[in-house]
Amino acid sequence: MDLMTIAMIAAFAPLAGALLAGLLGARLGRAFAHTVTIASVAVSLAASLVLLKEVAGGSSFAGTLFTWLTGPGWSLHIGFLVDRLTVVMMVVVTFVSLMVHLYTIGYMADDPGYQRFFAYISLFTFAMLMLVMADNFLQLFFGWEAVGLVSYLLIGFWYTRPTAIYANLKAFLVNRVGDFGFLLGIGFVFAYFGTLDYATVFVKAPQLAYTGIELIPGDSWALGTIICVGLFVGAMGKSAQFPLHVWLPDSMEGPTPISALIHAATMVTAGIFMVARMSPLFELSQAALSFVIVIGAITAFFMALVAIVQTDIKRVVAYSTLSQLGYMTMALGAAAYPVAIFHLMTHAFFKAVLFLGAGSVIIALHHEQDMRRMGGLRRYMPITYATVLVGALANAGLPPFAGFFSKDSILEALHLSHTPGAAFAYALALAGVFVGGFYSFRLVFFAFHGAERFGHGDGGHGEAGHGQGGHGGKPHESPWVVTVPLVLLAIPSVAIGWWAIEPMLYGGWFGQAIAPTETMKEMAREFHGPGAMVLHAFASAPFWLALGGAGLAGWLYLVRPELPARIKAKSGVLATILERKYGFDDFNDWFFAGGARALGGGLWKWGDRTFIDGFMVNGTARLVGWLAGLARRAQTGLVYHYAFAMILGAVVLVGLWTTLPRLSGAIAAVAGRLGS
Amino acid sequence: MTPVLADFLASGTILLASALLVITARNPVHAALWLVLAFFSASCLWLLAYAEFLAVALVLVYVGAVMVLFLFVVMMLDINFERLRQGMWRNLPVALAVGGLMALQMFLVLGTGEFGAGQVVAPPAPAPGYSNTRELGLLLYTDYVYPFELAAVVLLVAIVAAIALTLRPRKASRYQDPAVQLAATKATRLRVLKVPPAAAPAPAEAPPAGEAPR
Amino acid sequence: MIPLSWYLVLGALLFAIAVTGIFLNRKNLIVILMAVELMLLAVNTNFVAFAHYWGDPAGQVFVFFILTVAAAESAIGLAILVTLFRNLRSIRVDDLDSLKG
Amino acid sequence: MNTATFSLATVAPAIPEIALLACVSALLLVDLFVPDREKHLSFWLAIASLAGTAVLAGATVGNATAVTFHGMFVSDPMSQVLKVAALGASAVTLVYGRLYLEARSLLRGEFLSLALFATLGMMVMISAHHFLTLYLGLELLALSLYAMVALQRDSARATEAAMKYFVLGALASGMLLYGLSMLYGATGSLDIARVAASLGGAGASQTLAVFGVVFVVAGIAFKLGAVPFHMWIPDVYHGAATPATLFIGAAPKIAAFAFVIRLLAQALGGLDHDWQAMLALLAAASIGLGNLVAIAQTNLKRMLAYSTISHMGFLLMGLAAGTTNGYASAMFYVLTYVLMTLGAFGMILLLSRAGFEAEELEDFRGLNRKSRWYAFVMLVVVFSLAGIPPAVGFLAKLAVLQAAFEAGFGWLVVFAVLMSVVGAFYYLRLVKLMYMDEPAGEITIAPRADARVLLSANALAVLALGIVPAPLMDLCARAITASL
Amino acid sequence: MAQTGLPLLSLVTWVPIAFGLLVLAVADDRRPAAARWTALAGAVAGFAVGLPLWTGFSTAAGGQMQFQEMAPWIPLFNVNYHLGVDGISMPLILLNSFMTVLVVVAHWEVVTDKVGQYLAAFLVMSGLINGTFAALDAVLFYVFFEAMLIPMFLIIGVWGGPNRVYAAVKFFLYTLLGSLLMLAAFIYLYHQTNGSFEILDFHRLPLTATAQTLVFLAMFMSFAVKVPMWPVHTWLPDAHVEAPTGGSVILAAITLKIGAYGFLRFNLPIAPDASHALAGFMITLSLIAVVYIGLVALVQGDMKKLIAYSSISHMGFVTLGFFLFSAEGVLGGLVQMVSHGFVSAAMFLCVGVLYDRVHSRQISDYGGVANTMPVFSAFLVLFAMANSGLPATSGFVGEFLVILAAVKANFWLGFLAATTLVFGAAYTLWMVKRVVYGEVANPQVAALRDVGARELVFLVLLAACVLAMGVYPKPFADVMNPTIQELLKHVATSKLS
Repeated sequence: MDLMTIAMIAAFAPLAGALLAGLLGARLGRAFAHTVTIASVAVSLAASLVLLKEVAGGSSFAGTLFTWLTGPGWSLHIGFLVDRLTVVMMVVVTFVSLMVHLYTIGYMADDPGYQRFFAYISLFTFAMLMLVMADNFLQLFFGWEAVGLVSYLLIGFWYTRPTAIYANLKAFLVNRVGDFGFLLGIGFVFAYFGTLDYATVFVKAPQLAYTGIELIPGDSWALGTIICVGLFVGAMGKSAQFPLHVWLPDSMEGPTPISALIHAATMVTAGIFMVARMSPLFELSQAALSFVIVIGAITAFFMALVAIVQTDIKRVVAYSTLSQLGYMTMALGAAAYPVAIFHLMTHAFFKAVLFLGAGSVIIALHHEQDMRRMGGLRRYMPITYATVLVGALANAGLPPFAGFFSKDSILEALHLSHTPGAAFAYALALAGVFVGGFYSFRLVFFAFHGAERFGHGDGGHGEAGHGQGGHGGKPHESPWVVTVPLVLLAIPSVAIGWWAIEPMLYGGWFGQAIAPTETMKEMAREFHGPGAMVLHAFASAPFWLALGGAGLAGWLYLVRPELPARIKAKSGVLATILERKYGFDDFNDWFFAGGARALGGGLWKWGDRTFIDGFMVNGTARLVGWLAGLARRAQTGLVYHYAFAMILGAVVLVGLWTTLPRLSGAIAAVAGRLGS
Repeated sequence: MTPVLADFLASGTILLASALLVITARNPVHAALWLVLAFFSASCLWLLAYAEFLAVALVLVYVGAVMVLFLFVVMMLDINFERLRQGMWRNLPVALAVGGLMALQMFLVLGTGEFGAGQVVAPPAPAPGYSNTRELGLLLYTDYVYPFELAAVVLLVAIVAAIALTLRPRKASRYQDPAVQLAATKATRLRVLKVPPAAAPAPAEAPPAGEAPR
Repeated sequence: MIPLSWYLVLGALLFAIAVTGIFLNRKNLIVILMAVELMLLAVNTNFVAFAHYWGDPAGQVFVFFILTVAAAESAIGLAILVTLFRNLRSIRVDDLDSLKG
Repeated sequence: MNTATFSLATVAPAIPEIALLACVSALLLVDLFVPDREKHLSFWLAIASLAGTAVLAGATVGNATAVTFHGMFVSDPMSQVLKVAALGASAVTLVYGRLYLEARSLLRGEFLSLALFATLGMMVMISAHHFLTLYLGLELLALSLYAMVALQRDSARATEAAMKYFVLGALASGMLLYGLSMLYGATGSLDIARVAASLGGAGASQTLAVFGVVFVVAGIAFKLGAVPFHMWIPDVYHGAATPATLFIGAAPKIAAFAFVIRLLAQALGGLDHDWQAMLALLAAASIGLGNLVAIAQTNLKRMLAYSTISHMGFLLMGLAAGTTNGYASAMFYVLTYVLMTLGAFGMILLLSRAGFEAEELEDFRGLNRKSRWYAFVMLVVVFSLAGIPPAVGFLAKLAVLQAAFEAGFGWLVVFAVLMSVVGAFYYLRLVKLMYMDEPAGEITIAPRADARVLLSANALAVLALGIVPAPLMDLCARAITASL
Repeated sequence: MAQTGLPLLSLVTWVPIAFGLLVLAVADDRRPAAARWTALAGAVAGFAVGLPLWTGFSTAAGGQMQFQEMAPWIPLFNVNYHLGVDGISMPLILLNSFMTVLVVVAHWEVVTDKVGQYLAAFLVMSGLINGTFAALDAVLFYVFFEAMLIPMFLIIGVWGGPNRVYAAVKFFLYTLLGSLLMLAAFIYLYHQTNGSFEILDFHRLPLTATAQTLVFLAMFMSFAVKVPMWPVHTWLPDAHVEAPTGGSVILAAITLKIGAYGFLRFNLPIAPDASHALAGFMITLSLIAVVYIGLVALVQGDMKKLIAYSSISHMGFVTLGFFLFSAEGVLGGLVQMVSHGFVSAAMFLCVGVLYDRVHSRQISDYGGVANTMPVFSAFLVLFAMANSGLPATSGFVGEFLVILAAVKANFWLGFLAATTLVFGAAYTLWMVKRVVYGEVANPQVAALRDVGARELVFLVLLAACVLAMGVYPKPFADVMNPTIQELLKHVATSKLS
């Protein structure tokens, strides 16, 4: 089999699975649905691994599947670009996806929408693969929107819940705002490069990137900057960067497996992947990179802060995801693209672990998500506990877990970067490490340690009421379909960093797939192997900050559990700000949603109905009617009026045709005489 | 001032004055009589233009027939003249304005130089022995025979229309129909009634003979 | 001699008086019919004058036909008037207003 | 001014007229002896007269132009076609109106003979070649029509209408005659050919001629019903018995068209510059006012009357063009307009019955429920009147608009087009009533098969002519070209 | 030039009309089955005779008219029965014939009053629309263009909702006003060409700048109303709300396209300089349609009104694309036309499905439909996504190309155009949210039954079209491209001098 065929198998197997499960699932049953989708994703994983092996051997390739559309001088294709960047993403996506498929069997066991769910996540896998395997912007955008669609469908999976359908609409719309910029960026690419193929664009980019464009007359911008900012706005939407992050926490309304798959491991990282993919372009615009790094920094730190005050276990993880995405973005901004991808990969694993672990807890507690009703679970759910702990350690960036390597590299990159704004980012990133350590362990301690607070609530928030509902009985460890994926994911969460950092970051793994940068070269000079890195970590600030955060969490939630409430009461405004998530949701609801509705309502009422219909259209009709009535009254029925009209008509005609010409002739004659 | 000119001016003045009186007269009978005067003066004017036949015909046809018809109708209709007189002068300003404007415009066209004395040369008086009537007669029955026939049709239409519109059999009035009277037989006139011996109601009267069946 | 324009002006004035009469008079239909006759008289005067000045008897023949038609017209007009009077018991012009708008 | 010679050759072109006159005389006589219950004999005699005359007239179609009766009478291709159309329209009118007339005891010799006289008047007008015959034909037609309206003599409405018609008609014919007298003064002739010839040369009479033209145009405008000489139309249409309305609304338009062609195009062709602009002005006023006031009507006959006014505006547009093309399109317009008018009033007559006049718009409410076919018939006619393709009304409008544009009346074209939108509204209202409302009361379709079949054929003709207009258009174009 | 023995264009025009008349003939309101099956046969036959147009179409012929038919019609005015298609009109003919089939299927158990007349009106209209697209003679075009109003007027007015008469009259008069001005322009052009009504002669006719501007504006009035462009759009929501489902489908899917088609067939080639001069004006109106109407759509409580406004907004994209004068823009506009045909038809049919069951179009009367009608909801979501321009659906292709073209022309044009990504999604999905998702809102929703086989037929067909065109639009573009090339070349050449 040639690479193209394998790539096609990798991409389309999940689609086939999704179609089979979606169209026939209802008839052929649950087992059929999960079997066929899991098989398809497994095939896809296998194919991805084959590709990984091939590509590792040095044979990356790009191939056109079919021509989508042609025009004069241009054509748009659907095709695959499989290089080392792609295969990393493919493997991550298919692997996590497979785990989530397995996990879902347990998690969704009693859900009536079981088959639908499998169809969706397989479809998602397909879309995500199309995204990462794209060799052109068109297909990228297709994948981009398709994952957004599935995300929309999955967030609203429990469509009877008002919060879920609110969240999915919100997610879609916020993403659309991002896509707005993204599409404009693509539009600029097409306008100036005349093609959407990566290869051509990258080749031409150096010549065209500095073309000046006057967006506002008199103010010239470099083409490269415009394109990159546009594309990055798209990434901000998809990867939930400030201020387009608002949808991600709400997306936790979806079932937990998709929180893990889509809203942690894969889809949200599409933006990161995209920027890395576009690194040859971004390299040409310092301004864009500055923008990226600042946005990333803000996201990383401020979203981490919000995670501190969350009590919903999934929301904690969600805000942690936001923060981690901010880290990746910073890495991108620092021109350390491989580092970003590296963190993306490690994060995919450990965040999947955290989510799936949270999910495991949630089902164990019959869909209880509030951490205030948990506690002491480690005794009942040892495997879950262990894996979550691993995830938390990785999340906090403690060595030698995977997260450590990637996060530390990011900090290193920020430190070394020459991108304007890097210093600001570095400061926030360091602060974020502390907060990261804190919230990660707050979760662990809050949920798994301390007093057992479950079992005596009056129903819960979140997913309560779904499934068999009901409380009572001690929680117990989840079935193997849940725990096995946890364990399988925990393994790379522990080890992948150690194993992969050297080849990925410094071994030239990405080759030409990602533009080589100064930052990477400098980092390579500083790097002396993973072991040295771990050793060095103990002497560096981030480690101690993370540890400090974890320690503070332990102190507050294990030693002095009554303190958080008091601190919260004391901190007043600050806590409120954090609990209100800086007021973004309120502002968006009020300004954008409300504003658009008010504006639309106003335009409709005053523009369409009052002005156009009322005044112009019906007004004209009324005017005509009024004139008609008026003219009608002239028909008095009295014969002398009729005669009068006739005579007047005759007089006017006589006047116009005989008197006036004579008069004007006479006047002209008189005037002529006066003139002479 | 030649006699002809004096004649013209006098007749013209009378004509216009009587015309004004026609349209302003309160009593239609007076109006009709003023109209007669107008026709007479017009007839005089026509004579000045050597249109003897027409002048005579105007008097005969109009004064003799049409005006009589008018008067006949005026008299025949039971018109409330009091009501007819009301509110006559309210419209005078508008009427004067439009009528005056019309007259002025016409005057501008007709009264100015183009048709003045110097412009159009009047033909000489016809030779002695010339008969206007004879000339018209010759024309009517040769060149104008088709219009002549048409005029006959027009008059026929007027007859048909006038009869159809105004002739109505009056059920109330009784008149004799000689044809019916002559056709009378015993059967139609005589009916033998068997009078019952008892006191019966008076028998219905026989239909009156001679009454038109219509 | 009498200039042609005098005849024409006379005809014009007569015509103007006649048409004014048609809408000045708002009460009596018969007078309207009379005004029509005056109007035709004006026309006839024109024809006679032109016939005289052009030395062409055709104008006089036309007048002859106008007189004929006018007579027929009067007959029909008066017949209609009589019918109308029978229906309305009035010949006031103002009473003819059931058809309007 | 010579001796009269009456050979058959001189009267041959006028055989249709002579035949019709003979028929109407016969009808007057025969009717005296037909008892009231057998009046359908008179009716069929009248129809036979019209049909027979139409056949005779049809036989002349295609003959070369022949002038006879000392230049009084002309038979040219245009007159041949128009006569057939006028005769046909009169006959169809009588067929449509038969039941209505019967139910109101109007189907008597008087009505029929007046109708035939009126038709004769039309034929005389159509064939006139002299101001005198033109005038006599006009009066023959007009007097017959006054009488026909008044013939429903127990109806106050009808007599009122007749009186108004008469007074205004007399005024208009006075104006016309005044104009003719001026033209006579200007040219010294009453013969159309000689008037045209003498107008060719310029002279002092130019002013007089223009002065005369104004009055002639006023008279013409009255006949056609152009604003501001239109006031009689709504009241007469409304007041007269519907068959009389139809009689006034259909065939005389053909005669009026011929009248305009004879007077303006043939006699006064030299002054076209002046009367073109006058007609354009009248056309604009008619199209504007007719369409506007029609909106405010609730009576169908009145609405159609105002619609007539606007249609006459369109006709005037074609005439105002002053070109062969314009006359041809106006001729096409008038012929198709008569066809549509017959259809529209035919429907009113179809739905009328003893004691019930289906003349209010409301009377058509829900017609589609009662009879899909007759609703469709009316639909076709109404959309044709509104000028919506594929009915013939559109092509007729297109032709006149096109001709008017060619003559430089672009502003008029745009104005006419805009007012057509206003016009469409009231036609739509009728369609709405027929199709979108439920019937309010009983709808009866009483007339006999002849009227029904004829009406259906009428509507189909409206549609068919819209799809295959070429033969009739060519006929008009050839007739006009050959006659001018 | 591709020619087959059969007069295909005449067939696609007259076969549906003939069947329409046949339906009228066999119609019997008490036993509507005959009318229904006849109508279905007619619709299918109409579509079948149209198919050879696609297969026989030659893409190598450039902008040439194909399948031409020519016969004198009114020789006096040199009006010809001249038919022909190019890459612009041919797909629209097929789209129309296809939609007719769907409409006939969709009416089946729904319309019970005057079935024969209803179906006949649709078939006749289908033929007339095909004629409009195929006509190459201006008068012929106008005749088809206007004649179409009659059946549409009746469809809205007779089978519509409570305010149907107002809507029908408004529709009719609005359209008539525009088209009559166009007629005046035709007459002007007829004289300029010295007596030809051939559209292709109009194309070649040199015109002064003023003349071009006037002609452009006259035709603009006609086509802008039809498209409809802001501010002459208000007839559309009214007409849609009141029209029966089939009427809405044809109205949205086809008749709006005639306006846009008119711009391509008339305005651009006849008045290229005026088109360039007025491009700013056109683009402004188009963008107002996109943004303003997008916002207005957001607040609609009536589903059909919402989709109607969405149609206006989408058609704004079409005109925007046309007046950018680039291959991408025009192609995008054309693809958007076809796509919008599918999508809007689908949306209206979906609303129709709901309306047939609940007899309400108010969004507030629904909620949680997904619970009782899962299959239907899946389709609705799919079509909603297509309406929001999601890639892999047909809705994306046109929007994408137009945005590309707009960005190419000017960033801010692209910027405003791209707002549709947000607005389009917002109003469509917000509706979906309120209708499909949530708890079962009321007993009526609880009593809903899912789509039946008949409804599935058209939903599946449309879904297939929407997806096929989204995934592989190249065949459409290949048909259109040569014509667009010719057109742009023509438009780029000034007629002045």
